Amino acid sequence: MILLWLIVLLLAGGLLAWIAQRWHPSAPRWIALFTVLSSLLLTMLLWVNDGASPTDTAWLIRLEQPWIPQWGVGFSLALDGLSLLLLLLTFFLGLLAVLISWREIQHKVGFFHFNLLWVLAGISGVFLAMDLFLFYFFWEVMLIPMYFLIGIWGHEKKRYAAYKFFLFTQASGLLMLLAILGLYFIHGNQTGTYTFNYFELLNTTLAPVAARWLMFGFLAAFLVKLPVVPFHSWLPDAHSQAPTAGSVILAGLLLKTGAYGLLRFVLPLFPTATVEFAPWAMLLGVIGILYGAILAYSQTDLKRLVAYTSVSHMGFVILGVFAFNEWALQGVVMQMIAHGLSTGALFILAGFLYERLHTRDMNKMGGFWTTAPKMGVMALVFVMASLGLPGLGNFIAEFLTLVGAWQANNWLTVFATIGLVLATAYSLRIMQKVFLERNLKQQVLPDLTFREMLIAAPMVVLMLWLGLYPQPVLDLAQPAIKQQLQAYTPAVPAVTSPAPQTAFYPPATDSTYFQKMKGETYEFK
Amino acid sequence: MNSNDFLHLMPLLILTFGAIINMLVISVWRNHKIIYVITALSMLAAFGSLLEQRTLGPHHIDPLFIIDGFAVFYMGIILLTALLISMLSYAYFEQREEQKEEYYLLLILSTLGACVLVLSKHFASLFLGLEILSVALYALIAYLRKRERSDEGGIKYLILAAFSSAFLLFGMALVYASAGTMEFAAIATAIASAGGLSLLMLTGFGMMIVGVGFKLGVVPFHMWTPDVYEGAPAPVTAFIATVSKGGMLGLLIRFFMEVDGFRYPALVLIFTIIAVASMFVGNLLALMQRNVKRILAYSSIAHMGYLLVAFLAGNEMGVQAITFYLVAYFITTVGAFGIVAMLSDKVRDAELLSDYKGLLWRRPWTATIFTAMLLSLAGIPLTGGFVGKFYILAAGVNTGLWLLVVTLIINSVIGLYYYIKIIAVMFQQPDAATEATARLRPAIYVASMGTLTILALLLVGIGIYPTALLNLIATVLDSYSTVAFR
Amino acid sequence: MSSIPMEAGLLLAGILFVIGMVSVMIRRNVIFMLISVEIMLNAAGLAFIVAGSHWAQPDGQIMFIFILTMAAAEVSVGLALILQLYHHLKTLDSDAANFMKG
Amino acid sequence: MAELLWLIPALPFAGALLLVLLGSRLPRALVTTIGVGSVGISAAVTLLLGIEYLSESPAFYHQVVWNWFNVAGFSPSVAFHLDALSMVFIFVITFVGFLIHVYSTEYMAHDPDYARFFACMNLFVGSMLVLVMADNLLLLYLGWEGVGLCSYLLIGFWYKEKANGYAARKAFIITRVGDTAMAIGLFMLFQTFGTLHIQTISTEAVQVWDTDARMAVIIAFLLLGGAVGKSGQLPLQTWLPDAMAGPTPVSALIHAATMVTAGVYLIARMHVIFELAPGAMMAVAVIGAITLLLAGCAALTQYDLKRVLAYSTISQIGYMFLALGVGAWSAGVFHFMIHAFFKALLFLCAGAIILALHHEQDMRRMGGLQKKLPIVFWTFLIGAASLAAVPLVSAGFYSKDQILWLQLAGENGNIWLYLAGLLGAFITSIYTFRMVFLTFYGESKTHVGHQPTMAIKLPLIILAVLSLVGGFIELPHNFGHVVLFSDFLSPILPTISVVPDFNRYEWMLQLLAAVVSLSGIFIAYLIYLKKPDLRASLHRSETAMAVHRFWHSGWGFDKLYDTLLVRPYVFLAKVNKDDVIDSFYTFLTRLAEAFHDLFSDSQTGLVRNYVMGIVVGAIMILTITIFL
Repeated sequence: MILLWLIVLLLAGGLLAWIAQRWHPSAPRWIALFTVLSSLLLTMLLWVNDGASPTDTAWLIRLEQPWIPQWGVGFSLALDGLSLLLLLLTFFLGLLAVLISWREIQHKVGFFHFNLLWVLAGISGVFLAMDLFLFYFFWEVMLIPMYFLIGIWGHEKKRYAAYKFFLFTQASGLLMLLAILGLYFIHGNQTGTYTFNYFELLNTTLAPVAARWLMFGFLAAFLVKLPVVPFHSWLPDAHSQAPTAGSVILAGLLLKTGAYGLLRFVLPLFPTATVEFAPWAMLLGVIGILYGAILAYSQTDLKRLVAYTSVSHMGFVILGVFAFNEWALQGVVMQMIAHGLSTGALFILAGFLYERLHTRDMNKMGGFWTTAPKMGVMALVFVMASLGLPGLGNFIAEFLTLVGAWQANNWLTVFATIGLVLATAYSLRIMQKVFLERNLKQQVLPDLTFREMLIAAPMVVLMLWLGLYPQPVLDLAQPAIKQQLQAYTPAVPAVTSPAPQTAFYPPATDSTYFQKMKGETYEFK
Repeated sequence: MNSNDFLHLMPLLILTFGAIINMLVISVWRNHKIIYVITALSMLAAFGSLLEQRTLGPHHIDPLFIIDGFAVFYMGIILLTALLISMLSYAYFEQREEQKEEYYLLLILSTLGACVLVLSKHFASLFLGLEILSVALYALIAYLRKRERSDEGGIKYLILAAFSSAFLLFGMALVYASAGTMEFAAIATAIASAGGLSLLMLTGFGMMIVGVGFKLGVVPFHMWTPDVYEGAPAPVTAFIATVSKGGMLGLLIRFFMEVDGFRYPALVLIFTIIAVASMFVGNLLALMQRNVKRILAYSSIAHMGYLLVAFLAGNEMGVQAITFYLVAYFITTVGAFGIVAMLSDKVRDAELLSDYKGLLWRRPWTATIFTAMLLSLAGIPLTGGFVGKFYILAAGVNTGLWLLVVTLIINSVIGLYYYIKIIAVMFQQPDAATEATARLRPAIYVASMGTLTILALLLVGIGIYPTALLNLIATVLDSYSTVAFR
Repeated sequence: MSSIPMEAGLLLAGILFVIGMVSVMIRRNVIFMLISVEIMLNAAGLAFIVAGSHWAQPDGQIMFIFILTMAAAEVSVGLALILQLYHHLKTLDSDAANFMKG
Repeated sequence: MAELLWLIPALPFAGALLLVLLGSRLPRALVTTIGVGSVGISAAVTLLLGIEYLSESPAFYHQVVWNWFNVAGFSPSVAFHLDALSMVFIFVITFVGFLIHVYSTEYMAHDPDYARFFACMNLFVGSMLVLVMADNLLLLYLGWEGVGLCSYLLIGFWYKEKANGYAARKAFIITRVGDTAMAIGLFMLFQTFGTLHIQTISTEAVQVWDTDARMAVIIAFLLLGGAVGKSGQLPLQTWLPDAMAGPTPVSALIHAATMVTAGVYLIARMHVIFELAPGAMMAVAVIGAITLLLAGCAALTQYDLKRVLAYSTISQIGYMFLALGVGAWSAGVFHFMIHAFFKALLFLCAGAIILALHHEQDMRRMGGLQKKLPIVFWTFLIGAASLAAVPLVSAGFYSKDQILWLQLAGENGNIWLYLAGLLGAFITSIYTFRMVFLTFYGESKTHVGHQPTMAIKLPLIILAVLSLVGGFIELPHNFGHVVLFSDFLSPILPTISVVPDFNRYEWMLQLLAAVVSLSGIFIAYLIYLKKPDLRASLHRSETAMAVHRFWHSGWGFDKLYDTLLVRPYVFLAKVNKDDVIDSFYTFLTRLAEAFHDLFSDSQTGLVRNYVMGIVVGAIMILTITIFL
């Protein structure tokens, strides 16, 4: 039931925020802040209570309510580690989104926060829905407020960007709807029970051809959302035109819904078809990595550059998803979170700069380290995260993904790895153009304010945490991933098992080995 | 004709009486309010009489009429829509100095015509219903005599409608000539005995399709739609878009189901072509259009195309899908034109996109309702339009009409563009010039606003919890439908 | 009566119908258009009568009467509209009435 | 004591963290204390540990600080592994590092970004320590990239100069190329062993693979790629000379003493793999040989003092590779240590000079500093002697001689490699003393401003001493035969077996080496001091100048890569700035609009045409009905 309340809370908060504008101009901000904060706390509570207790099934909470019985549509929500992680991410970024809008958004404050909260509600719905009709429902619901966010509070080309975003996602979404219906009827004709329930549909046996087409239907939606080259061209416009909060949510969350869809639906629903398609998918991923990186390198609009980096980073996601092994999928999950943070952070940075300079053009920047060292340090961390420096979350993500991908396909992995070099190129370009060199225009650039530090600092801390001790996250995701992979454990050969001697390594049994080697181990005190 | 028959025909009778009373009252004392009240009451009464018909079984009044669940349901939605439209019309005409009263007379009559259409199971009743509907419409369209656009629309509609009904008649004649009867069921049996369609019969059907297609405003008989929509007063436009099309669609379904036209590839092919063409042409025409009424006209063409997809599914699910979609579509269309009507002033209707600039900030609530309506037309969740479209898609997928389904999808994307274009205009910054258009008298404003609010709530209601409506449709249609499903 | 085959009658009706149709297409004067439509309607009526006589039923003629009355009603409304149109445009050329297009 | 293993890297990190968080607010004195102190303490800890290690002499100390992560059996931990090899490295890192930190307190004294400098330096020391103490390759990779970052930050320390920024980027990107290869190597290692724990791999590699196993060779080459990138060896050496854009202490610490030798460490660390891949071994040796020659020649022609040193560093690391390549592991490591001493010394002296001459780096505007900066002169001379391997007195002689000797005496030695090394030695001594003569002799050209104080002198003297006596812990057979160092390393690194009864020739080779080095010095003396006209004649001859230019540009590698890689990439990027794929979608919209225009033209508003439309429709329908 709590899951339902999460969503309802956000929806209600949104409405309230809209109305509240009449009472006081900044009332909506506080309401939004409170709402998101409380849902964040609620989710953390979930983690503490249920996340800790390992159950035999991966599902922590489930909620089943009849909705449209005639069609076998149920209002069924369920929470597993994956959803929980993504919810945490959602609300964390949501919180930041509210905070960064504090100064940036000055007109139609109420309506803005209404949209913001409804987007969050839609996204959380997507992460929780376990009924395909409901899933599609939320999938669409999250678009409209996002459309408003871009279209009303965006930058100069906002309407174009908003259209593009809406049309792309809508088109792909409808294809998914077709696939859902197809699945629904096939399952219905097989079993006689017509239902959209995820768990029911999981055990549908599909003819290869049907499976392939249905999978493409689902892929259409997810690959566009992810996005994968060549379906990415909505993203740079949407990201660069949206207000900062919008960009953060787009990059941090909306893209993740695509990745989530792949993990949650495509993998378990079409085990055979995906295996056939895997090489192509991985190829797409690699193309995305390289193509995005190249495009990112050439951009002069800071937000556009960051947008293309997301294209590049999301390439790792699809690469990993279609490697079908735990390393890769753990990497993907890490990537979803780490990228959500790092790219969100970069967009926030761009927002800070835009607030001060009213431009996103990097040629008009430079030498800001002198005037704003704090911002410089933050930027450095964010940039390093995006080029995958070890010690920060993205490294774990990318390394695991690549390790996993390597088991599946060597050459593609090699090319993906080359992406890291290109990533270095474009990431350092940001530092160079914005913070290094001389501040020729003599722009006065006040350093980060307290509020801004409040936004930036937690991200840095989280990135470091993810980079140095990701185990909690991995543990949380692990059962979910195992479950998504069930169908594949035979399908994909395991890594060439290490020679038996390695049995004595993990650390627990180190000592024997070290005795043998006349070595001395010391416990960390 | 026994009392039972009269009981079953009660709605029609009530409407007729309503019309007559209107005439009498007008002749003694012209008063907008009173006439309006009479109209509303008669429609309510007619609807009320339906309610207790729900319980009675299907009833044949040979040879002309049949009252079954299908008929009752369609009459129901037609009457309710007409009622809503009359409410909007009151607000609309109150601020215009024309002779308002006859309008309601005509409104009732055309409603009557539509009802007759959905009841009829015989060419004669079909023809009568159709003509009652049409002739009243000619006048309604051209009702605002001061506007030349209005009667330009009237003329165009008159000539074209007469022209197409000539086709319809000739077609009926041919069918009659080859079948020897004008009763649907009998025709079906005749075809069955003849074992297939004779050329004469086919030609007849073909020509009838022209007539029907014209009323539905599907490609290639759609060309009148934009001009008439634009010319007619907003409420009348709403009426054309809903009641007249709905009535015709009801008839089409009944006739086709009776004669089981789906067995004949030629007919299926024709309708498929029409459906695909309507979707594409309608949406593409609307794409860059800057006149809201015309946009809605073109989108209505496309929507008829969508409906035909479900129609071509040709099974129970299809009919239910159509019915559901029709309900959503009625609500949406009435709502949309209601908004247009409300924003219109004495001189002209608010039909240019520029009239809507910044509406979201000038009149948030109105704009929100309009947004809801547009999103419903676009088939976005939280609105009835989504469920309707979903249902149609389901029907299509179920029968495996992949071509049509994919076309539908492509088109709903194209369609999305111009719907959100209107929305985008609404949330632009209002420029000082288009500040608050002439306000209505508060009472009326509240009245029409209330109506619209109810519509919006209904729309969202069936969008979020369609179960109730689905049940209703299922029970009413299935329980004692004589519409023969394959 | 029965010496004349139904097909002939229908053919005649058809020819009438086509004449009406074509003249609607080529005429620009609204009144003439209206007249041509009437011709088409009557062609339909004729077809009904022929069919009715072929099946030896009254229905055809009944339909014809319906058609007549309907046509009358239509013409009356139509003329009213045409008057108004003339009042506005000072012409009966249907092409003049194209404020609305696109 | 060994429980404090983790302190060694932790302290510099802590220092860095402190300085980052509140560096700008702290008074300089405190910054100095934190910056220098942290490294100092970890040096002290290292010392204590070292003593204990020597006394106990276990195979190694091992400490798991925490388990980094664990995914499906892939569980690298943040754990430190200290054996003789790491011991050598952490000694150099902490002590030389400490000295350089001390030195920096004066060198950077007047820099506005004092705190930032020390923050980066500490961060570097920490990462470098992690690199050499990591017990698994992933953690090693962390350190590896970490030092890369610091090198980026410090090269670009004076970020206002555009050039510095680009030099920094160049360094980072080129090393990242190597790292990529290394990363792939790690994937393969993981695929084979299911772990990246170095000891496990080392023990199992021999069981899993037999010599020359394909996997092993590939992996060895990939690791070599990483090493080459970091250590500025061919073909990825181009970044190192530019890296001199950083402050001189940085050059001394990162680009001479420690980071650039990470490659040496990696190869030595993974020697098991390399021994299984003779091909890769050979490659290491050959790369080393070629690099040391090319870099030596380049060094001959530089005018910028620091660039000379940079090229000489490349070339000296070439020697280390040469040693590793023939399996003379301990010799390589030994040369690393000695090189760290004298190269750091040279750089620091250079720094002192540069500081004295108001950031003048061009040797042509130096000269006659012998009198003006006596300490610097003497220390520099010692360093130079060691670099030029002046016989008997200098540590460099012993370390380099060992390498050369093993080229012949080692079981897979090779006459050509030996000759290359010898030639290299010759060139080395020439350019070394070219520096000495140009800088300290002749008439002075620039006024000397700042005189070095204690903070500079002390490190110089200490390092000078080390580069004199450092050699005596490892002496050849024929005099003394001290093998402290190789014994120390023997449990970790296999000792190279010398071809029997070859020893009797050793003294000849030593003589040869001595002659070569001295003659090099003499030539330098002739050209740059005694007979200026010789130099003039060289300048006159066209070919000589052409060669000079070519070498000056570092054998034109920069140009090559620029035309082959950089330009095409940038071009590609710029051409496709606004995304061709997007144009496809724009085309779709255009199409839709075109159709819209088409249809909307059909809406003429004329009744006739509408009638026509209906008729056309009717005809279509009728044709279908009739013909189907």
